[in-house]
Amino acid sequence: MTGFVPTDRPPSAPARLVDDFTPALIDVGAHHLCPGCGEPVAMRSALEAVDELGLTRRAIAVFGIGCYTAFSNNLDVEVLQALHGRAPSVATGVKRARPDSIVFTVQGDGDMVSEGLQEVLHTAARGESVTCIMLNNGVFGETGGHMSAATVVGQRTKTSLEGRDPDLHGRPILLASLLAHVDGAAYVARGLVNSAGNVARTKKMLLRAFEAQERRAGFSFVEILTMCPTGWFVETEEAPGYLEDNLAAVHTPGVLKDEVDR
Amino acid sequence: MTGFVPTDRPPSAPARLVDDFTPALIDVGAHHLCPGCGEPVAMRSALEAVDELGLTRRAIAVFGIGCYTAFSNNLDVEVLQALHGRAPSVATGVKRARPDSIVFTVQGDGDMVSEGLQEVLHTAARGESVTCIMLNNGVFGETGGHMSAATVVGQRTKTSLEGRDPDLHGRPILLASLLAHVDGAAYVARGLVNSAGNVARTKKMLLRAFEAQERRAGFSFVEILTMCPTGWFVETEEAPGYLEDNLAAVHTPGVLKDEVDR
Amino acid sequence: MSPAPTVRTRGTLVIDIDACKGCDLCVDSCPPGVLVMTEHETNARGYRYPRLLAGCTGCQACSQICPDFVFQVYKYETPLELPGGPS
Amino acid sequence: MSPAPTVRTRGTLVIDIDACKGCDLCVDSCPPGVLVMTEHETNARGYRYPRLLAGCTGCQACSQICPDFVFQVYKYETPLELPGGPS
Amino acid sequence: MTDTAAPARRLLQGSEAIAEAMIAAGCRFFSGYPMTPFTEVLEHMARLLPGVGGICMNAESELEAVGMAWGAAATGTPAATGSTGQGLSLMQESLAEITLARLPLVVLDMARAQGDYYQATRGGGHGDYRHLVLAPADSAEAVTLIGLAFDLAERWRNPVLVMGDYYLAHTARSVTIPGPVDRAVPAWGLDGSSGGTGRAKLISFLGSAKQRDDVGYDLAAHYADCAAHTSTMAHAVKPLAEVTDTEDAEVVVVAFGTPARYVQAAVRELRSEGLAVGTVRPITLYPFPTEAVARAADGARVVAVYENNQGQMVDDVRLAVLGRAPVEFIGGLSLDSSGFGIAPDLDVRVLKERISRVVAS
Amino acid sequence: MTDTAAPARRLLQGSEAIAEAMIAAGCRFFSGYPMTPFTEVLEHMARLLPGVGGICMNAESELEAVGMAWGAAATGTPAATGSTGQGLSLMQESLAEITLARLPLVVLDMARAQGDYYQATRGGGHGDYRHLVLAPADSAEAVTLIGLAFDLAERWRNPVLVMGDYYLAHTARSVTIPGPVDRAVPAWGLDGSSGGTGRAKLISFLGSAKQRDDVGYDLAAHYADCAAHTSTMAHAVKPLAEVTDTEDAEVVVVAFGTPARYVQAAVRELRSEGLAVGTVRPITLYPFPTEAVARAADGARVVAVYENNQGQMVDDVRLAVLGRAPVEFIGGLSLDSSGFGIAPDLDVRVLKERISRVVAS
Amino acid sequence: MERQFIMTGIGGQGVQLAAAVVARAAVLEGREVQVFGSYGGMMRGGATESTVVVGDGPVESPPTVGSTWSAVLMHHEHAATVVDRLAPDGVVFVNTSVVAPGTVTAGRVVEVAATDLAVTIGGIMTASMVMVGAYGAATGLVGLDSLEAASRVSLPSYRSRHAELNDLALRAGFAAVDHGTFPAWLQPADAR
Amino acid sequence: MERQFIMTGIGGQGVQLAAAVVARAAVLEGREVQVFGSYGGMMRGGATESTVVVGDGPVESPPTVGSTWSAVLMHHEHAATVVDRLAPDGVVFVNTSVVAPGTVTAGRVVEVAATDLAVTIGGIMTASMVMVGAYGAATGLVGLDSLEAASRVSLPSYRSRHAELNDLALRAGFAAVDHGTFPAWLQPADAR
Ligand SMILES: Cc1ncc(C[n+]2csc(CCOP(=O)(O)OP(=O)(O)O)c2C)c(N)n1
Ligand SMILES: Cc1ncc(C[n+]2csc(CCOP(=O)(O)OP(=O)(O)O)c2C)c(N)n1
Ligand code: SF4
Ligand code: SF4
Ligand code: SF4
Ligand code: SF4
Ligand code: SF4
Ligand code: SF4
Ligand SMILES: [Mg+2]
Ligand SMILES: [Mg+2]
Repeated sequence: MTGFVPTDRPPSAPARLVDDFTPALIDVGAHHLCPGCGEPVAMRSALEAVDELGLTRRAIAVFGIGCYTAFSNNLDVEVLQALHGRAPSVATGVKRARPDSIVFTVQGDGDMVSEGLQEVLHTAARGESVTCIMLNNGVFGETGGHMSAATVVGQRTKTSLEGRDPDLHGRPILLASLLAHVDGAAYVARGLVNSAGNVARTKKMLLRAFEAQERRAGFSFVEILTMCPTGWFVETEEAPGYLEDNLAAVHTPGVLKDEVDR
Repeated sequence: MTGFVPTDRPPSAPARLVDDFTPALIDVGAHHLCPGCGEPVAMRSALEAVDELGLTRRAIAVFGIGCYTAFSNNLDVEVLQALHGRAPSVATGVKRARPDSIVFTVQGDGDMVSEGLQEVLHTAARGESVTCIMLNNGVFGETGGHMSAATVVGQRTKTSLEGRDPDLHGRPILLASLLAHVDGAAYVARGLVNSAGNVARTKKMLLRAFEAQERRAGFSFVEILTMCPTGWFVETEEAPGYLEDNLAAVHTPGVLKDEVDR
Repeated sequence: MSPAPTVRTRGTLVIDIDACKGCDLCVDSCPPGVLVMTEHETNARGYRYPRLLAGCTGCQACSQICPDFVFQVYKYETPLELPGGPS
Repeated sequence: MSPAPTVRTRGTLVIDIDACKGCDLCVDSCPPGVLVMTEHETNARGYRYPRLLAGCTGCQACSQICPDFVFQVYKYETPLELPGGPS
Repeated sequence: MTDTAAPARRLLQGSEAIAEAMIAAGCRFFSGYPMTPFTEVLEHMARLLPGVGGICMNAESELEAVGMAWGAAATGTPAATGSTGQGLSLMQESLAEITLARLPLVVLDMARAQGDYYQATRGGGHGDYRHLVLAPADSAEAVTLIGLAFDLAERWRNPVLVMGDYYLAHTARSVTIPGPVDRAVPAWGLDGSSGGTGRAKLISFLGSAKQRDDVGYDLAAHYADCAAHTSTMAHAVKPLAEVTDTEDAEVVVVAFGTPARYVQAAVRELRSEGLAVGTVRPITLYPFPTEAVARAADGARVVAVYENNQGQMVDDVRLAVLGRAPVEFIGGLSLDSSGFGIAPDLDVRVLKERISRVVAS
Repeated sequence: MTDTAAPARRLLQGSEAIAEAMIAAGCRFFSGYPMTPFTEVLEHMARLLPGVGGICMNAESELEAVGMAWGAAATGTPAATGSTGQGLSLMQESLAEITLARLPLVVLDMARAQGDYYQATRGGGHGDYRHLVLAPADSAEAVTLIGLAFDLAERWRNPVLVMGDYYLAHTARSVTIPGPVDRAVPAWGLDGSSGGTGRAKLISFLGSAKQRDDVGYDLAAHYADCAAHTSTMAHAVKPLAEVTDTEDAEVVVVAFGTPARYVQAAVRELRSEGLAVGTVRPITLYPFPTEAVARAADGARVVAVYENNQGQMVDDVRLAVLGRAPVEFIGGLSLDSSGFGIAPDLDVRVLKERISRVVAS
Repeated sequence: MERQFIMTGIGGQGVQLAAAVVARAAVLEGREVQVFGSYGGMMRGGATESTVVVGDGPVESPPTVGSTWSAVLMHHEHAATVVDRLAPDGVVFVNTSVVAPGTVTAGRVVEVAATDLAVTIGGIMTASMVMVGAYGAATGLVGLDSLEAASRVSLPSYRSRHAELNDLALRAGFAAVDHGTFPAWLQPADAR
Repeated sequence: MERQFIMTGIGGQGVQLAAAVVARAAVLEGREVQVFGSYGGMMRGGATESTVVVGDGPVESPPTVGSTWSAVLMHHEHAATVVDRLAPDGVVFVNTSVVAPGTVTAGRVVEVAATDLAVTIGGIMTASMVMVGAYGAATGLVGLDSLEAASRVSLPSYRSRHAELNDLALRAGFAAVDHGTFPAWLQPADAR
């Protein structure tokens, strides 16, 4: 055991706590998501952004249905649980009724690109002053790993066992790219959480998206590519690389549109 | 009455009939659409294209719900009536089950851009070998002239009496432009029927779209801007100009994508 | 009195007057401008309708734009010279 | 026997071993590579878990990437020199 | 038809009366997608709501309309949505789950005939949930029932459905719109302000237990609570019915909504011709006025049911009568070619004829 | 659990048995969107259909799934779709109109408990339409009823709903998959070939009259035809029920689906303990086996109804018994926290206890 | 007591507006009123019909009635179905500018050359208003003052310049027939 | 006649597979079989339970049973709810490598140190197979040949290299207990 630093108690030398176990605004740290899942990391970033901008007492999160839904009764911001695919309309109703609140949705790719594609596009076109956050793992994690409308060509899923075949299943919809072409959208960005650096970059996008909402610049959108080792049928430690080489190669990360200052 | 040529009977001098009353594949010429409506003109073009390509014995039209639905029981090609917004999925089912048929939808902007936006996008992404035809008058003609998701900024409708206000109602979705960014779409074009020349150009687009389907190049799409004097609250003779100056100024006509030969 | 001017007429129409809804689209789209709407006469359904002057080219612009399929268009095998023209 | 090498250590962790699900993400993301997974030892839920070597910088890479919120990260007010380093 | 002179009594079409009544009842959020004969209500709401600081959304589809209403309702804003029965079909998933999220909402079914009775009273969606259902027979009653609908929705945190039809929408009557009701923002409504308190609010159809309470989603408990709530509500809400001339009636005719007005007119004429006929008009369709029907049936030789559909409410009548008297269906779907719900059968002569046949049998 | 050795009898989970039975019954088009416990059927169909030249579509939503199935059905291809009751809520508009378009379609409701009884039997959508509804109690019966469903759908050009549940989906039994059925392409199916003949086919929920026939859309006539068809169908289709030990039964328990297996087990034990108990298990939920229930109720002191919901089929039982005996509801919604439909109440001891209480009362 | 009044014509004759004016006039006189209009679609020349029921208590009639106390026929096209429903002692007002005099034989007939009168006062589209003025005069169901007041509130604001023309029409109709020949009420509303 | 068999353990012990092997073996012997499995979610260490009912006619039991003729306990964690349901004369097989011997007192107990045996033959994950071999030997509910055949068809093709190990495990279990001590059937299936 020699060589290991004791980590079962706070340090005895004077030290400052810079990151605590349970992230800001998450009630209970323990959850049932799979080992290596990227969704808790993305959730953490979103909530840290709310916290850092001082929006805690105004924020209302509207959840879709997917694995991340496990967090919907586990936050210290207000939450409204919506149905699979329907969060953007529900968020619209909330925001219009309570224009001073900060409203954001948390949805997966199955939720937002498959079941509810139309909702997010209309909400963007309306220039609705809400922020939609999509956790994109290119798969229906919750139901056991089925192909979504965001699954990339060649990706193995339960419903594309030989890999997504463009001739049979078509090609993925690159939602952020599409939204960037919609007039009412003021901010559109795509991040990923497969490394600490990318987590930090993604957090910046989230901060900017909330800023867009604060300034009523229009609709704001952050897509976050997340690891789903279970749905991808890969080992947890291979998942960050798989994300980089497969999903991120098609759903290219970056800020696609920023008209917040316009 | 002097100066008028008699037009109550065929000419007595030798002459060739080049255009008959009721267009090809339309059973009964008389219909209840409003004076000056552009939809019958667009319908005519689509059916002439079917006829000219010799596809009559293979064509199946899938209708949405709007004013044009008046033609759904009036054609000499097979017709399947779908619900408002749902034609692309229904067309998908038809085409997959009968791959040798030529399947096209007829839908309005309310049908396709409002109620059923997601259907056409998914169908395009799947690269489905069907042709979707949208009659875009920027308004729900059938219900009496309400704003659709394609209504242009400033356009007066029953639900935007002062003209569509981007701050209140958002901005129009430019569907053809969006579809051109979807990978599975092989052919995307936008025509209009406000003049004989434009009718002819639009017909060419329709011919090319059916060719795309014939060659299994992928999804094909033709948007046709049509006059709706009733829903626009303008005189019939002003409608072609209104179309040009308002709708066509935003939904710009042209071929947006042609990967048929690829 | 000079002889009535004539105009070269390559085509002609049969017009199903009662099918017309008086929208004016044909008139505006006729390249030689040989269609004119009635002013007071209306058809059985109460609409004004178009009438044809000499000079039709048989181009089908009217029949292609007419929402109510009111026209039959003929092309003469040999163009006629009909009285009419600019008045 | 030369004195054990030391390594500059600016931060340290508290690890909630039983919360860990053994995914390895922290280990791969630690810039100085001072986290190592156990090989045979498992926690109460049957997962391997990470242990800390000297040299932590307190950068929070591990805590930001860990899906199970297993880490508390501390920064020493004055960096320590701890035995350890390349072995 | 608006009476801009605005006297106490105004001649308002049903659609407009409903809209005005909603505003008076405190409705401050409305969302919908056009579909005849619901369209007119939407148009009136779009015109009226901004004036009272409310929001009317021209949703892009019925699914989005119900989603928007859901969101607004969750903030505690008195909200409503609606469509025809066809549009409501698209809303069924949401309507079912909004009920389980315990949110108040008023839902208009401006139906095209009376074929949506099952959908309205049984819940066309999945699972066990019930909406309270009110069926006015004319615009004056619609005004009253709209007020009641908002009261009941608020009181029970449950959707309340108001079923109208084409005749109701398009018939103008002299009505009095009541004075405005002020509704307090309920404590459970979301506005963001409970964030960071350790007790941030949660509104969910999966239940409102939080993980920090060591319960997690306890679906079984939540569903059981909801079921108990439904049952309490169904027993507490007073069933309403209009009963005429049933004491000595040999034949009792049951009908609801506008068609009931035709039935009542036919029965009045038959009475004046000396026949012992009476009527029961259920006003609440859920809870169904079982007792009123049972009582009316008690002395009767036969109970006849008229509905403009193939026989749906007849189930509830049979369940009320429970064999006390034979129940005969004298309705049937009747529609003109517009499909909007104008019914050739809605003719006093036709109905007299059908009722007479039952009397004679 | 696949038995690749493929003997006559195979151990198949309900989901797989259903999928295999659909293939055998001639199903050549399937579309669906994942939702437990329907997901497994979809997975099996995706695996099996290509092998027989069929098409399985991973639709992007339930709305699109039902649309695709609609299109395929219109070509005369034996087609099916499905979901849980929740997903079916989204399909209600289409399911209602597909019925009016007179198309055959098999719809699976792999329900999460039994709360979708109303939705299934009354039609959760708008208007007057009915689906035939079959409710197997185990995978062996599911295999038979799937075959029957395709037969009935073809015969009546009407959707047929098969209601399963989590237990059915996840319980493996030794079953025999019947030999393949060959279904002729019906004459009405679209394939494009009638274009240009002057009699091009039209399939529409608005009726199939063509303008050239000088009828236009005659909605009234079309709806009347459909209503007549529904009624003919409802009378012609034989209601099915499994009846046990009712001749001398003082108490008759009515239950359907997998829960009925638990009820039957409980009743067997009670019988062996000397109690005069019998059961009726409706197999067709629409048409409901009214006569079988009425006959069983005739000598009984009380009729008890078990459903894993808050009481829905109990309506139909009451309508069948019509006062002959009191009808007591002994069910109630029971779910574990997964929400998938595993029910703590489905325990022979719990059920014996509830039935005994009715007997004693 | 309830009095039914059915007005029928073809699209474009202003039938719905005129019927609404009668209804509003009755409301102004404190009566309870019900109006149901139906139109034959968006094409010109389709049937248009409005059923007005006026009562001294809440109206019990359904939106459409099987039997009517009075009717106004603006055009012969769709008149038959209304004449059919006329009560035995019903009063029927016929626009003899369009419907040939003597065509209608049922009930008690009042003939008014309404379209001609309308043309005279300068607006062919006010024929229905003329008819309604005559109706008011002969039946007293509503008074002329009320009709004029109702006519004003019934016009959309952008059409208020038509108000004067309508008044002229109402008055012309009112003057064209004998007054109180077929009294609708035993006593006027304000005497109740 | 129906015989119930409940196997329980924690996730990762191969309980569902082993129960399926018993079920398939019974099918191979011409019996009617029903199997219902339930798992406690996706986390390791959750409860996992499988209920198998074998009959000589169509199985009448519902998917889960209130009372069982036999049980196999692989782990103590979730054993109590199964022991509760054991019929008075029920047979219970206990994996004494994990469950302390003597812990289970209900019914007729057969103790097998299955995990130890599994380690011996070279695969700790075959402990459930050992147990099932022992179960077959003691009850004759299914024979060893059927178990081996069933084991092979129950493995996904990409795992067929495990087949041999499983056979070893089945045989080790079969050899570890007395044969026919608690006969499931009056006579073997093939003698019916
Ligand atoms: C209407 C409806 N259809 C299907 C489902 C079942 N379902 C639950 S989550 C899910 C997919 C989730 O995928 P995604 O949104 O990508 O989230 P992830 O699980 O990957 O985080 C599905 C299909 C549902 N809940 N509702
Ligand atoms: C689900 C549903 N919602 C609403 C309607 C009512 N409706 C019929 S047509 C229509 C709009 C038609 O607009 P569009 O598609 O643009 O066609 P247009 O009439 O302009 O040709 C609407 C809202 C419907 N039929 N179905
Ligand atoms: S299935 Fe995928 S998304 Fe869901 S919890 Fe597991 S890893 Fe995360
Ligand atoms: S409303 Fe518009 S689209 Fe409809 S028929 Fe009239 S002009 Fe055409
Ligand atoms: S055919 Fe051409 S030239 Fe002749 S009338 Fe028509 S538009 Fe004019
Ligand atoms: S375009 Fe047709 S309908 Fe319009 S005026 Fe000309 S002939 Fe008449
Ligand atoms: S804080 Fe940084 S240096 Fe320290 S263990 Fe974590 S990742 Fe490594
Ligand atoms: S990232 Fe977290 S859960 Fe994963 S191994 Fe490290 S400490 Fe454990
Ligand atoms: Mg996902
Ligand atoms: Mg349109």
